Amino acid sequence: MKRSLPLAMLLALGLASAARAANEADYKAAYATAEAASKEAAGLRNQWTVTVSTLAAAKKAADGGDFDRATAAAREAEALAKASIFQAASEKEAWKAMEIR
Amino acid sequence: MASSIRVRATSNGDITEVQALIQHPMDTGLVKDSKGELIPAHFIQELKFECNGKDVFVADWGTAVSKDPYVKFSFKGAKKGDDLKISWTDNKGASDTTTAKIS
Amino acid sequence: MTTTTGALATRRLILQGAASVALLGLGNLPFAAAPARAAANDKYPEEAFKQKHEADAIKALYGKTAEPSDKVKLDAPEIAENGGVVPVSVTTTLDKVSSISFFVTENPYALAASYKFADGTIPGVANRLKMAKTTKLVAIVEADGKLYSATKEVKVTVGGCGG
Amino acid sequence: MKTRSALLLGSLSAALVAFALTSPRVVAADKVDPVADAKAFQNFFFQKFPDVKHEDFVNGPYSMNADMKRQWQEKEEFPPYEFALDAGKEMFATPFKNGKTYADCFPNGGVGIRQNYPYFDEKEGKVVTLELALNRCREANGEAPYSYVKDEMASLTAYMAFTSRGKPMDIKIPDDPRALAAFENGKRYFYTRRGQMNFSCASCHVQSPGERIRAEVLAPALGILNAMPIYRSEWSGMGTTSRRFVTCNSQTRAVPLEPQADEYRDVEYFLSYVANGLPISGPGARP
Repeated sequence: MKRSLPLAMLLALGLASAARAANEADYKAAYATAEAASKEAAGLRNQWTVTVSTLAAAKKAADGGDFDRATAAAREAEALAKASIFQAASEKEAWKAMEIR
Repeated sequence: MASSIRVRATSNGDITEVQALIQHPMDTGLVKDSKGELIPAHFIQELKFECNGKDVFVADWGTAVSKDPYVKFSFKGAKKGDDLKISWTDNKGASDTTTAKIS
Repeated sequence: MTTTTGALATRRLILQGAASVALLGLGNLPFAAAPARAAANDKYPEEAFKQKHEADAIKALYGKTAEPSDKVKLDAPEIAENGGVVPVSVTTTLDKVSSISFFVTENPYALAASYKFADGTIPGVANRLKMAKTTKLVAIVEADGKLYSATKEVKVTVGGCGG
Repeated sequence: MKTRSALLLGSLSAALVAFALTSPRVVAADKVDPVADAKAFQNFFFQKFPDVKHEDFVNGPYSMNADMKRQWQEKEEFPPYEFALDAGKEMFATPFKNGKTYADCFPNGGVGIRQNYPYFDEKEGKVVTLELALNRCREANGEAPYSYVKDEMASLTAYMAFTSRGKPMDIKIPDDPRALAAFENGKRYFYTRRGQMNFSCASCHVQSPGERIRAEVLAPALGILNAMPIYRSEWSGMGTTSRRFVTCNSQTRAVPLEPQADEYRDVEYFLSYVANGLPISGPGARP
């Protein structure tokens, strides 16, 4: 189960607490990075449903003016997207381990 | 449109075994649809089986009867070729009936 | 056995054979020319179906209480594969049966189904019921004016009411 | 303020990816051998469940759990998919606006042929499933295609499956590198972990058939498509193979691909081929 350890760590890091109140600029930057990562994951045809829903939550929070929550959600979406990209890359070979031979 | 009632009545000696499957949503009225609105109760209340002019079996159903309900029972006093009339009415007043030959 | 070849009919026949044999055993009950039995009242028992609890529903339906009897055979799964479609059946060796009813105690409304039997109709019924969660299932048989019951617990892992 | 953690995040995943790539690429491009794969696949299940009769594997969870099998057999006396089956039979015979029917699109009039689907179409160079062939037949006759996950397609495939009930699955892999590639692609998809749950099809249907995941008893992968389409009490309706693939993906929190995507067609090809010889038992009833 070596592989799932890095996944869990990636997720935990993504939820690191915020230092000061985020403003709209922070949110826009975080959202853009998250959206890019999400597009990359979709391109690999390995998108996670939670990435999509967290990204949507970020946007919703931002529309409501709550940039703290919006930025945190965007960061989490980025972490999820990156984890799914990592999963796609590692599974390129890892699947063979489970194959019935 | 094909009847909503599928029935199989087979006679074996003096005993006729009856199985019926009815196409009906049997909505309980306690379930919400995807938009969050309650789906109104819509279920068969009475199902009647008549043979040779006599009610041989009557079912009173509530909302806890499964969707596309099924029932099986047997009765005596009928023979191959007799007609078995099946009819149901639901809480919205809708109904359907069909007649099957005992095979 | 459901994967036998052949058309719809043959598969059905094989299954029927098994089913009718099971019920046949009941056929040879001594059936005296029973007097017109006190069938539960004929119209739809609206009140009984509204009761939440099983005891109230039985009182509303029959107006009396039941005593457990091993002559009432209640067949239901130990763990329902799906709470929405639980195959349940009752057979009984009691005589002069006028009504059989099923109560699912943990459902919003206890009374699930009630069946009225004419003379000559064999006292047994199989049906498929919904069960909200793990529950006691009570079958009541009205025979010669008295009530007999059997109870079984059915574990339900997935609530049968959808939504 | 989050840059520090974002930076750390980026570098960590980069490091790990690098490590994965440089790991010694031992695996030579081993030759794709479907016959050997099928034998190994079947033996795995025959040895893991020695007292399950071989043809019983097609009955999914019911081959794994006696109490559920009894409930299923009671339902099979007058199965809930009866209406979908009759509707499918009626639809199959109803002519299109141009007077033709489905029978004109399929060998043997579409009767008793389900066991040969999916097949590899050498003209197209891709796997063609029964559901795809049905929609192509509709479009060829000027009719709108049906949704792959809704009732009409489920009823049609239910009827076609029923006409093949009992016949052994008989999937062919032509000696065409593209067919072997499709088979391999299907196998890869079957064993690849996906979604936040990080499950592959094999995590459930190879490692733990017979056990429960939440409330459901898991079916063995061997013969799992032989019962398609299935009437699930949970859906209180009939579901196609496409619907099953899409919902399984969502349950592992992976965004599903569009129905009849190449990966789905290939994994259906792989799973059907390795079940060759086991009887068709569709339409199936499931919890």
